[in-house]
Amino acid sequence: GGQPAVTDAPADTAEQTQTETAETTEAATDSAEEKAEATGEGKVYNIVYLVNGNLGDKSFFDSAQSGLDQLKAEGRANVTTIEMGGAEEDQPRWASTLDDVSAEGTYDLIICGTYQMPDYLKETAANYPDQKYAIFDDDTYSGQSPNVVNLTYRQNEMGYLIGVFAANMTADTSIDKMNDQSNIGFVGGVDSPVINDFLIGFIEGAQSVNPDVKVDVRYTNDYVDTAIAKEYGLSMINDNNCDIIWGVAGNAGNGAAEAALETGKAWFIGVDSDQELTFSPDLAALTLTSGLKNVGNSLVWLIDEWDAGRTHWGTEVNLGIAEGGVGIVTDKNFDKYANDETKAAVEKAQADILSGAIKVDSAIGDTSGKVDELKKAVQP
Amino acid sequence: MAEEYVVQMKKIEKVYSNGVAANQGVDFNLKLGEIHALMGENGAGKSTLMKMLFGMEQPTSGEIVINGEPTVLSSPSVAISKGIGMVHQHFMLVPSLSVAENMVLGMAPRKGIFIDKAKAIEITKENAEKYNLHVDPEMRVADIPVGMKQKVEILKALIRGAKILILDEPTAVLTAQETEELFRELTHLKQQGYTIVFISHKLNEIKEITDRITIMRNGRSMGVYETKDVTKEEISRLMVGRDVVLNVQKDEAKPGETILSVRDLEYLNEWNKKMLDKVSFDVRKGEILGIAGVEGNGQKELVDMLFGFARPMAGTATVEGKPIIAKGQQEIRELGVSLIPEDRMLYGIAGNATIEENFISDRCNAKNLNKGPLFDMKAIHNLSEKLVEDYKVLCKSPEQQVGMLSGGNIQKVVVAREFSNNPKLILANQPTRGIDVGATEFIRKKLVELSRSGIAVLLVSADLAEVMELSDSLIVMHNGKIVAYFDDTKKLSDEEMGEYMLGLKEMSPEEIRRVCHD
Amino acid sequence: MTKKREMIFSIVRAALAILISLVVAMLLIFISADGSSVGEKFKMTGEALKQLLIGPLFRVNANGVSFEGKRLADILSAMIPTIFTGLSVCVMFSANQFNLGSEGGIMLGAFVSAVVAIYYPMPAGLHAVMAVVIGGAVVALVMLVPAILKVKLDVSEMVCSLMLNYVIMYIIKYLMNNYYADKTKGQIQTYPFLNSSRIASIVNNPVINSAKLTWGFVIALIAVIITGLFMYRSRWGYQIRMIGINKDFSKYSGMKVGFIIVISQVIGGFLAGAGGGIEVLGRYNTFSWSSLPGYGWTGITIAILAGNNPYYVPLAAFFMAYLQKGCDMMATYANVPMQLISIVQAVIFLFFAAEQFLSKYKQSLVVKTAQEEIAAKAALSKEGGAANG
Amino acid sequence: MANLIANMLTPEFFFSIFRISAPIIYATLGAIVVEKAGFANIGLEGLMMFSALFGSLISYYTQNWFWGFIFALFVGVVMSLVMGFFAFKLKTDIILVGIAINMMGSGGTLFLCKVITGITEGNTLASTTGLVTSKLMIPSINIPIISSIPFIGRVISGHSLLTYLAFIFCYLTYLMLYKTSLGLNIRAVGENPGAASSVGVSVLKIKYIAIAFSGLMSGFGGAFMSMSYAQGWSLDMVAGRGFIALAAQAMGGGECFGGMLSSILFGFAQALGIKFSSIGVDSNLASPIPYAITIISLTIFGIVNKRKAYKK
Ligand SMILES: Nc1ncnc2c1ncn2[C@@H]1O[C@H](COP(=O)(O)OP(=O)(O)OP(=O)(O)O)[C@@H](O)[C@H]1O
Ligand SMILES: Nc1ncnc2c1ncn2[C@@H]1O[C@H](COP(=O)(O)OP(=O)(O)OP(=O)(O)O)[C@@H](O)[C@H]1O
Ligand SMILES: [Mg+2]
Ligand SMILES: [Mg+2]
Repeated sequence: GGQPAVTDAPADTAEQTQTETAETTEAATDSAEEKAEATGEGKVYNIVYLVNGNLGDKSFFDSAQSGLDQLKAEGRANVTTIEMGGAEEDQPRWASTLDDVSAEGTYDLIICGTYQMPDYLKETAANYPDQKYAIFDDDTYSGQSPNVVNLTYRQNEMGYLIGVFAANMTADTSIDKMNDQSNIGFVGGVDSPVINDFLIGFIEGAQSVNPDVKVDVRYTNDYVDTAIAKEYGLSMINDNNCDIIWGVAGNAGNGAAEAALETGKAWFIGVDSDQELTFSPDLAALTLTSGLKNVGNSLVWLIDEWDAGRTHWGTEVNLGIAEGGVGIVTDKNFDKYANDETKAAVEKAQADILSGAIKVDSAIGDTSGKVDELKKAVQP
Repeated sequence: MAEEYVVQMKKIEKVYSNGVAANQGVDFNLKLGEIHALMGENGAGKSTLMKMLFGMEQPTSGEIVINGEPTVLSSPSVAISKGIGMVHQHFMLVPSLSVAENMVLGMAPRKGIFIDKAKAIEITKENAEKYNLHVDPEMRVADIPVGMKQKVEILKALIRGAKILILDEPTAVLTAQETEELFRELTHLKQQGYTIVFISHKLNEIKEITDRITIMRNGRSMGVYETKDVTKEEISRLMVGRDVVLNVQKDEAKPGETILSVRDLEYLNEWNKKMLDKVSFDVRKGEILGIAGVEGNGQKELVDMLFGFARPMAGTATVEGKPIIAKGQQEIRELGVSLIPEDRMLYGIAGNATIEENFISDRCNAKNLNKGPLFDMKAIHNLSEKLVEDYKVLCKSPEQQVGMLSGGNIQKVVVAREFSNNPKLILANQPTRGIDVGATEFIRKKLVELSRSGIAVLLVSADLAEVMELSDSLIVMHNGKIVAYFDDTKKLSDEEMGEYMLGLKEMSPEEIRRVCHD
Repeated sequence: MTKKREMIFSIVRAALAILISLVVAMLLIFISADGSSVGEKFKMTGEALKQLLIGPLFRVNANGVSFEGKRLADILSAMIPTIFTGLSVCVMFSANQFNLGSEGGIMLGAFVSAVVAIYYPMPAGLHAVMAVVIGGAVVALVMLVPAILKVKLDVSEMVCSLMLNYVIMYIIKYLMNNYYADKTKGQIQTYPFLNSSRIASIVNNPVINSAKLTWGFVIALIAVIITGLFMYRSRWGYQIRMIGINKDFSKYSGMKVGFIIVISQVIGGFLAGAGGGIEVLGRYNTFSWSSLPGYGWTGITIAILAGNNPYYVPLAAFFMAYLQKGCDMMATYANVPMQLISIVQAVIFLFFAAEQFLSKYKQSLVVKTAQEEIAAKAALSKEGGAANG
Repeated sequence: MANLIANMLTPEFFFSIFRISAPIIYATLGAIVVEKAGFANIGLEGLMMFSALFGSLISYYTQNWFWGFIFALFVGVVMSLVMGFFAFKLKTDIILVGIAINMMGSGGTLFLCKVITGITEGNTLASTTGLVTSKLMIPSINIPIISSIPFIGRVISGHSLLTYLAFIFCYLTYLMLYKTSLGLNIRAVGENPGAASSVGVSVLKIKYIAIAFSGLMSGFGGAFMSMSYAQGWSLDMVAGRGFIALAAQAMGGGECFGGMLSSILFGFAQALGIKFSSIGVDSNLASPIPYAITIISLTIFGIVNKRKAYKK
């Protein structure tokens, strides 16, 4: 559809299956017996969700949980959530918990996520061939385990939309707080491919609007030090005249919003979930929009598919704008502050991505140093 | 009968948490206005008994009656409120604070919410005047001499209104003059109705000043005596359980070649005071050279210098011709120098280690104790068992922690180690300070024995009787200078020595130069 | 106290300490359990308790209780890094050096070993050994910084090593980002280790394999013995301990105090670093730590529980790992939130390490023993006297 | 480079130094006082986490920053007394107690936050950022006359109330330590507990007071973190400041004034790191600057002290 996919579920359509990588589709053709067991409306799935971190990140862990909560509320699944902690010291536990729940043998589906899990999952999945797994936000071993489905999201596309939006907004000095320079900021959690995937889209999107746009990029180096994120935000605003900052640093990112609030000279953009809804009123008031990564929806979709007898084991399902896997919030402040031109630009970008007219670069798997070059090029 | 006692301790038992039964059914009474001696060998349980009277330790069983009232002394503040004050065997002062601050600690006068420093100084001065114990209220305690520290301790107790004063070995660190002064003051206090417990190992002092004696042995009371009714020998026998030889027998020294040679040592301390002033002397094989002098006249600095703990501004020192100035302790030890340090708790032992581990600290690299990369445990066990036996260290086993031994036995451990490593030169700094007659006798005998076997000994002691008795020849230090040299100690009188020690008399440089045998 | 009484006391004390902390823990679990009725809450709490206590070794479910080798393997494997950091801390704390650098040390050792394992091909076996040794050696060198600053300039080793941890962490992150990261991966991780550098599992069973109970565990136990011998049977270790007890005494005894202090921290660094290498080469395929791993702090806890005695380190490490596993089991099977676990753990080892806990009871035992001894002695001397007379 | 220097010569830069230093100063004062009393509190980090959480929660429930602030202090003190109970009464190793409190301060606060918000808000929250608004933050203060001085006004005026209090507390703590009998007792207990107890000073009581003081300071520091620096509490938000305080204590020679200067040095280094990142320097290189500076300055102080000693 032409409309930005916002919070609506990722689609009731079978189109998604088309996005599966061709070479792995055969893996989906399971034995007839299994299929019979897998199909059928009304089945209540036993699902366990392993969080290799803590819930409450207001980001993809929470997003996944909200999808599962929805399934639970609809009576379609029993959901057990196990938080395993996100520290280095917790890593051995990720593997052993994964093993433990697999050995239990009572779950229809085991869900985990992030680029930190694939190694463990690959090994465990091989040990328990009858157990089904889903891993989101990771494509490391896509297609290599016949009982695992990889769900990935094209955050670079989402970044692109945010970039287009931000570059348009900062140019519109009629809006409160917007200065006459085209400087925007990006506070990332750590300098890693996933975070840079957001960034690369963000920069390319912004450049598509204004080739001279400057993007001030900082990393907090962890996802917890809100105070440092705030210092970075303040420095972006005071030193480099940024009037819009996109926070992609988990909880720490909120520090940037606080910097905007404190100085009264900048706006904030949220990430992963609609942060206008989770912030306190005064922070929400200066949050222009949020980039969405709809992990929860994708999980609901997976179960829908299962119900419909379509399984994707052994494949990667890559969810972009078209599939509603990622998106941008377009109501509330977006609607209130963006002028028609901006709205049109975002809509056009979205359409172009959908039609394939625009191909957004990705930082994941990029070994050419493109990200660093881009960063240097837009350094204010 | 109960009325005449200000303090009654009945059937006191004390078992420390490490299982040592330090007191076993001790009875102890104090009459109003007496000076009461508490005597006993090291580890007999004197300090323990007194700590319970001061509320620092709690008896395991038994009863304490103060002024006729059974009392539980749960903490020192309770004891203080009952008019009990204690001067501890080891200083209980805060070095970085001033004398006045130490004095008013816990009861500081205030102006608003702040301490009234002026008032504190005033209080200190007033009391110093009143009790005739002169201290400098504004000096840091770290900077004052030991004698003054002891006075501060006594004043601390008096200021808090103590009527019963416990003095745990107060004279161990005092000079003869200071002791005299203290005794005058104690007598004065006694006349004013103060009751005093006096702990000391020095029989002369006990005879001189106390009215009654309680003697302890092995955690039990051996009875209470009127001081005038018992002789020194009887006291010793009661304490030790056998006769004690109070004078050491020694043969004529036959000095050999020079081992330690010191020339023109000079040293300024942190406050630029000259602590050593062109000190020169020789110590020869087979002789004991004593250094007499009032404490604080450079003896400590001299020993520090000779064992590598400080560097002189000028001068040389050699052992058998090899320089030892600015060398590390290891190199000095390798030259055959041993040291009995003045402060045994600080330097002499590692308290939490076993006796055995303390024996091998200076020879842990020795070939005969090591087998490849590891210790030869059998050799070490043998060594320590031998040392425990030879030096009569009273312990359950060599595996026991040293810190749990009594003072005298700790000193024996130190002495055993330092005497048994084949030294050529022994630096003995206050070797018998604060230890009982039995242990003292033993250590002195050993020292003489070693010197007669051809070892050079430099003996530093504040105990005049000790230096005069043990030394073959003797130098006197005053203000960092050698002021006298005697090549024969037999003809010396205490009075003459006193004059040199106080700096009233000084020999000519030529006479002093005789101590350099080159 | 007699040996027997001492042992009985230790056992009673440990049991009571654990009991109290369990009660506290269960109270917290009870409060936070989201059952609707009190009965339901009780049931959940009981379930949690069961998982905490026997879950680490047994699978408890509707079918009954069955031993799980895999879980035991998990526990043993979790002990590998903490035994190393525990030993590292033991050595340094024994010299009275409060060096907290095991935390940065294990991360640096892991990183260096990983680099060797990826970029410097060597024959199998030798490769792992070299990687681990080089990892340890580099950390040993780095520990020279706090050690020498302490000895030469009297700079607090605690503060210096604490700061060094952060410096190490950021530098590793910088190097990873800019030089070593496999850019085709979503998280920052290195390329995979060469097969020749992997440390093999002890048991060859695919399920237990995933516990990563590698030969590293055996190496850890050997390290315990070597460190124990070193500390209690060698002149170096002896000097380290003496310096820890009384530095002035050691100097006076002729020990090279400064040198030994440096040595203790270098050895501590080596142990931490080697532990890091063994942990990553045994457990992972790539190096991907992006923050301090926390094993250093666990090591401190373990060293303190072990009273700085290397021989007790495996016991303390087992205790911590068992506790951790029990908590994991509660989280996995009893719906106890993972964050409660840090509270439960803290409470348990707080009580466990409390020295004065039950001191009155202990004192009464001490007194009893002393009185018995005195009585025995008295009887003996009486007998002796009678015989003589 | 020119950019960097230009960015550094702004009032905002100097302003930020004070802001960054403030929470560290509080924790440092806590570290100083316990050190004077003869032990180390490595649990400052955890204490600050607890105070940060409860300060922010209570300010939300009462809709009044003041009560939140008071409660933050209260929680800091109570938790530190619990530490004291284990360390002094049950004789658990004080380092271990510190580690335990830090463990609880990390996962435990998150647990509490979830449980409490679960009860009061109906859904469990993992941070309080969604609850607190700017009016629940500790207010900033514009100093009337000073604020109008061109450059200096913008550096000195407009800080949070707690930033000013941090500096005032440096002086108050100094007064407490050196001018009051409590301070005298604390120093005596730290230096020679035997001496203190022999004159009837209760060593136990003084130690409790000292650790409670460190709890109080952590309370200020924690309140600063969640009610002034950041808007609301979130997991691990203290991010090592409690440890940095231990460094600042040592660097400052254990004295209030020195501790304050060290904290400011640390603030300066961090502010500098932020400026470096503004010209595109890799944050992984900029982030360790404060830690490296601590080591370097400790080294320099070490050399200076050595020289001094040598001269003597
Ligand atoms: N705090 C303590 N813990 C354990 N044992 C102790 C303690 N204090 C003293 N002891 C032991 O109690 C016994 C009695 O010691 P105490 O200090 O009372 O002897 P003392 O008569 O004062 O000896 P000295 O003349 O050497 O001072 C000794 O064996 C000593 O080792
Ligand atoms: N700013 C400071 N920060 C920390 N400690 C200090 C500071 N100033 C002084 N001190 C220390 O405090 C102690 C007492 O200082 P104070 O200024 O009260 O001494 P004083 O004025 O010489 O005393 P008095 O009033 O008795 O003459 C000294 O040890 C000093 O080193
Ligand atoms: Mg603009
Ligand atoms: Mg005594």
